[in-house]
Amino acid sequence: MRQLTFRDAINEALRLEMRRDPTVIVMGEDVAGGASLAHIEGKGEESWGGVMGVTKGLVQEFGRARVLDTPISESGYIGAAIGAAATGLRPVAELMFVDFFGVCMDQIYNQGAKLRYMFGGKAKVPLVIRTMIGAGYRAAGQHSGSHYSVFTHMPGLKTVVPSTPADARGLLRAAIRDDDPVIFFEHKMLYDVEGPVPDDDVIIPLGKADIKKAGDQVTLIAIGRMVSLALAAAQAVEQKDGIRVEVVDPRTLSPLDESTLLESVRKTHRLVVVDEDNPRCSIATDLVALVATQALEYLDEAPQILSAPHSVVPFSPPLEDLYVPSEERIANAIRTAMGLEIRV
Amino acid sequence: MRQLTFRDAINEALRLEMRRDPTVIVMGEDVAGGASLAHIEGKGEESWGGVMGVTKGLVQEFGRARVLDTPISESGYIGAAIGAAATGLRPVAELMFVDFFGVCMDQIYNQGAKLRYMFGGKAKVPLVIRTMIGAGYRAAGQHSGSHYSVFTHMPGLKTVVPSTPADARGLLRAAIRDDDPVIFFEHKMLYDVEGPVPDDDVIIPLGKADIKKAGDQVTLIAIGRMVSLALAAAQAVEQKDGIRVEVVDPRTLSPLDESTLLESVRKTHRLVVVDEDNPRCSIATDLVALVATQALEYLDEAPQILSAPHSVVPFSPPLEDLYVPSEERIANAIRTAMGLEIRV
Amino acid sequence: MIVDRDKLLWMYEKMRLIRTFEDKVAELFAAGLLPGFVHLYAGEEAIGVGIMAHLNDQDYITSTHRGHGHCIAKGVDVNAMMAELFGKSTGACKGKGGSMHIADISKGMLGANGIVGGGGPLAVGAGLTLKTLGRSGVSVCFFGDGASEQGTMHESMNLASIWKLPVVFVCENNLFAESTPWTYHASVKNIADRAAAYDMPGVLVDGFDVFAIYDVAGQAIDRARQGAGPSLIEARGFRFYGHFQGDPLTYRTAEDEARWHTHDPITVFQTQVLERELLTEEEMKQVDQRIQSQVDDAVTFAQNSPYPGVSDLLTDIYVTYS
Amino acid sequence: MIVDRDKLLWMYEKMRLIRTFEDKVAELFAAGLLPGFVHLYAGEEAIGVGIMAHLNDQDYITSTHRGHGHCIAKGVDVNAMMAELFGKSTGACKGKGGSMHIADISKGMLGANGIVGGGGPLAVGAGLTLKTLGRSGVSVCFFGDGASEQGTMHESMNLASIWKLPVVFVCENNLFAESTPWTYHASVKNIADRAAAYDMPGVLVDGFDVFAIYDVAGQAIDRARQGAGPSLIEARGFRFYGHFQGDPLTYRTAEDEARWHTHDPITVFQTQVLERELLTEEEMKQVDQRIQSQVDDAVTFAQNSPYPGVSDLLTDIYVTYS
Ligand SMILES: Cc1ncc(C[n+]2csc(CCOP(=O)(O)OP(=O)(O)O)c2C)c(N)n1
Ligand SMILES: Cc1ncc(C[n+]2csc(CCOP(=O)(O)OP(=O)(O)O)c2C)c(N)n1
Ligand SMILES: [Mg+2]
Ligand SMILES: [Mg+2]
Repeated sequence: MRQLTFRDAINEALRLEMRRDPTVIVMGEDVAGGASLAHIEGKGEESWGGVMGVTKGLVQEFGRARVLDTPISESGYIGAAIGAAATGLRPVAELMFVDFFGVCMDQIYNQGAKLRYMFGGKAKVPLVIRTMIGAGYRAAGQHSGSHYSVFTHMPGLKTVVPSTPADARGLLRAAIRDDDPVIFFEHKMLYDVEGPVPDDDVIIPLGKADIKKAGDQVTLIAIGRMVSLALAAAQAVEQKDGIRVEVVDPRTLSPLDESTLLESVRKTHRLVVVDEDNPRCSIATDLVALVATQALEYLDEAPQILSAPHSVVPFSPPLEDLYVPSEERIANAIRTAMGLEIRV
Repeated sequence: MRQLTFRDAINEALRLEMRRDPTVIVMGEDVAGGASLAHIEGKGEESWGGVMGVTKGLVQEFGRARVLDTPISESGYIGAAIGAAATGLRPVAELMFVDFFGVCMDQIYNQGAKLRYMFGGKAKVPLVIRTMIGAGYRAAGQHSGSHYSVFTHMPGLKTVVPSTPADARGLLRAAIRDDDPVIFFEHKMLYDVEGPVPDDDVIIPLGKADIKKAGDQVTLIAIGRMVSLALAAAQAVEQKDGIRVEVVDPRTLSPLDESTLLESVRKTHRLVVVDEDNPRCSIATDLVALVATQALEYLDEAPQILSAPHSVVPFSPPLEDLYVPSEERIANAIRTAMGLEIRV
Repeated sequence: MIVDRDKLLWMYEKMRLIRTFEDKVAELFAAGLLPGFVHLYAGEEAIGVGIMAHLNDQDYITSTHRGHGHCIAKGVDVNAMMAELFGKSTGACKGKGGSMHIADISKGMLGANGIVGGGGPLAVGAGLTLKTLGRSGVSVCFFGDGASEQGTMHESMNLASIWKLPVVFVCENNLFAESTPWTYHASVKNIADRAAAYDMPGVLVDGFDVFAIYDVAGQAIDRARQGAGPSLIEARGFRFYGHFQGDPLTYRTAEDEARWHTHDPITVFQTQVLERELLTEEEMKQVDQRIQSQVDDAVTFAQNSPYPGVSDLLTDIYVTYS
Repeated sequence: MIVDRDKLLWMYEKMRLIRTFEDKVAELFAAGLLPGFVHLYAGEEAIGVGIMAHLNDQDYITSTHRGHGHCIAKGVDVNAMMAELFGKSTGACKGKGGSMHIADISKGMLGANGIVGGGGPLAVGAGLTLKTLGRSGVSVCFFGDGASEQGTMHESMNLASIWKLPVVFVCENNLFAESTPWTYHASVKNIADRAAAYDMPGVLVDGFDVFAIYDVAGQAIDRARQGAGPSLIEARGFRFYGHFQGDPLTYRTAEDEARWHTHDPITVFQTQVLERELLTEEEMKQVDQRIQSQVDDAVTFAQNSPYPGVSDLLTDIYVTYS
């Protein structure tokens, strides 16, 4: 199968959906990104394609009417995307870093997420908000958060956190076709990661978890960038300690594929959740509470949560490396969940 | 002991702290609330004192320099409160309804909550944001949320949800004296509730849970307005079913008094959490996860969560009544936690 | 400005319908028959009606917490509105929305809004749809004087301007945001002057005079339809009731009350049409009677309607649940 | 405008220090020695320095993601700044903040800011403290042309105006917000014109001419100190480097680059002072040398400093942890 980066997989998903459906538009700061209109149009110069180059080239193919640079007015343009979605377009709006949600959350959760319910089902908001998450980039306290827990908390929103290029492509296409507002979280440290991506029309339905590695002794739920670390840790403990780990990637946090997650724990009797969001009132506590309330009797050991700490993301590299769960700490969490002692 | 309403207890706490410390100021929409300055000053007319009358009379005592009406610019004035807190004032800013957090969250969590950490400990932000929460008022989808889970998620914020007039008074005074940003959540259905309030200098420290009723068979953690319903339900099941319920009110959600909560569960071996916030990634899942990860071996039955559903708050009275956990449903959750069958 | 008889009657009928509806709501509310709280539009009828006289169902509007008048003028069914205020399943939003969230997208009414300034971006979005899909409609954003201090309005006006969208911003300056006078909360002499900050025309108009409003609205809406971009209209008026029904009104002086109650948009209209012999008193009386029974019928309809059922609590959050 | 010799030297020294610091940072970054990303201020020195020439430690400023220049001009220690960029424990923020969050409240520097438009409300708050406590200081808010489209700036200017706070808003219009030209993102001819929307004076000034800036800043700051309220200054300039270091700059034409590189605030200054015989070339050379070693020392200091320890991860989130 061909290899694509996470970045290119997303770019392709956007491109395919824009070709298929003329009501799909892309908007955000610098998503086209050329100095003057003349600069881009006709002349064929490279567009910036967003600060990470994810939307590069779209403006050349689809033109400025469908690839809209915006001022730094997140409430304004994300709210506009909502208004546009309610009246006939299918916008894909980019919130450059999820950390900026605080300047536009009202539009997202009081308008986008609620219109349908408050209007008694007589509206739909087929909107996707793509946004960048995650630590590891030395981007410091206001550009490194994850916070999908906050959006998952909100009724009316759907939340997707892909972990591989193939999932990103398939899930984004599903998100664009979905009639509800979907927040699509892209980890900045994944953009350059390559992976096999099918060349076909695969759409990965929202709300379906994926078992990234089968196992029967402990369920390791991992989200986003943590999935690859979880797989590495699982392999390590399998080799060193002979522990058979099942790595489950929920992919969609809302709606959550509860049955796949519960089924795995009912099989393995042990649970580790590894997550990069802050710990309080988070998806990690959500998943542990799901298992504790629905499958307590299956648990042989206390579930383990390995998350980012209750702290702002520090800039200093050694501190940031401590902030993010590491392969080694995941491996140790698995051992603890198995009741093994950890040598430090 | 004298009786005060929740509203008056808060008013008194503000008044006492403003008398004690001239750097304490109050700001928010209509917190003074007189048409023209002349209207209030000197003439002694009644001030609106905020939409719920909580700050009534403060402007008469402290003047407009310390009781500031604001335009409808939540980012602007709450951000200003943060800037003022970092430079020498101790502002108490009002966010009229918590539902409006989306228009000003950036200032709250990217500025207020993070300045200290990002500046390496060289700043402090002694700010209180008072805000109104809760359903039951027929205030519909954009004026009835609770969402303290979102703020509790955020490192750098402290979150307080008082359930009685006495707690409100004591905790607000502690919040104002605290050097960190505190979000103080006032349930709108509690304002008219009366309760005994000491006449003295009681300050209730943040981070201390309160056992509202002792018991040894099941721990019922309840938050905010749910506490009184929990107490009523506890009494009902005690009388009807002979179940001895311990009702624990965390009061402060961040920092959380983990030890009091865990101690209670280690004693009772059973847990019910009743909460009015939406269920996903919430304080309810947070508390269950705390117990599941720290005290699993003590649990005799699966913990129960009784929360608002994953839904927007509906306007229609019968629907809203279904939305909010009721005394009867709490009683049934207790029975389920005890392994009793529920007859419907 | 020439307004034909049909339009004149339409204007009168709509203003009267709004007034009668609102007075009835005030009465029902005072009698404890309506749940929650309501913000009444009475006194501002000329604004919504003068604007909406130019619009059809393909045009969009966004509204505010004070939305009944906009809904009525945009053609939302009055039975459905009244049932919504009672929280009944026959309501415009099946009872789930209430006063602050009445909407009817089929009529181009994108909803009242509980968030001050919340409608601005939505109106820009509707304008974006119209322009992107090459439709001929226009999108009108109603907002209050208080809302003009909200960042969303700044962002919305800038966006509509740089994208040359068919949007008309209508600031209903009723002199107060809750209890706060606009002379306190706004740093500008006329809110209309802020149009200059977005390179769009701005005009101040008497909010009691439906003809004056009809006139300036016509220009702004034509401009929008012709692809020349957005405009800002400030209509200066007054709300007759409190901020919400039951508001003690301590912030208004007796002089305030007296001064403003002499400016009634319906009286202003009547005087003008009678003077110019465009409509007769008799004609208007007939309208009044018809409207009165329409509103009475709406109350009966609402009261006789059932509440939503238990299962409605958890529907309509998503289109698809997985 | 008469500027005494000490101030002239101070201005030159600060501008040179900023330039040398930024060029060094660019070099370190290109060599892979600095983590993360940095937004360089080179080219805009005259703005920060012309304003800060009026301020003392009792005055406050808020800054942006492009904050190094503001920090240096406000007197933040250069060793601490360089160490911060390396993430070292001797950094201005103990290494926890990095380039985008350098602050020194003891110097009145309330922080660079990673949120575009985030500093506006903070500056208003500092102004509120000054006014409430009767202090004589002034609060200056630096923001970019891109930030002028953010709702916070609208709200902040309105608030400062209605409360007559001692705040000066300085829009550093460097013609681009990332890759987006300001002529695209702003709907107004001069950002300074938006001052009218808040009933405050607004002035456009050449962002390469430190004397012109010093002049208009003096008026605005005097006004603020006298309690007459806020002002808006738009300084039109250019950033020499990309938006962030490493930016491919595809959005700038060769003509753009050439045109603007002839406008160097340091050259402009030198030409002026030499022409008017205020400083000699020799004097300035000496400054250059001193600054060069100051910056080199800062790098050495930073490189020799230790990283923060494990335990630092979880301190400084709260003042009190229970
Ligand atoms: C973001 C936000 N802040 C505050 C409120 C509370 N609130 C509701 S209406 C209102 C006053 C609005 O004033 P204005 O815009 O002038 O409209 P009017 O009520 O006068 O029609 C306020 C402060 C709100 N609903 N939303
Ligand atoms: C709220 C927010 N939106 C977007 C960004 C991403 N961003 C960082 S700098 C920048 C451009 C800022 O432009 P301008 O205000 O002109 O400042 P300049 O970089 O030109 O100095 C953008 C979009 C951000 N940091 N914060
Ligand atoms: Mg008003
Ligand atoms: Mg710029």
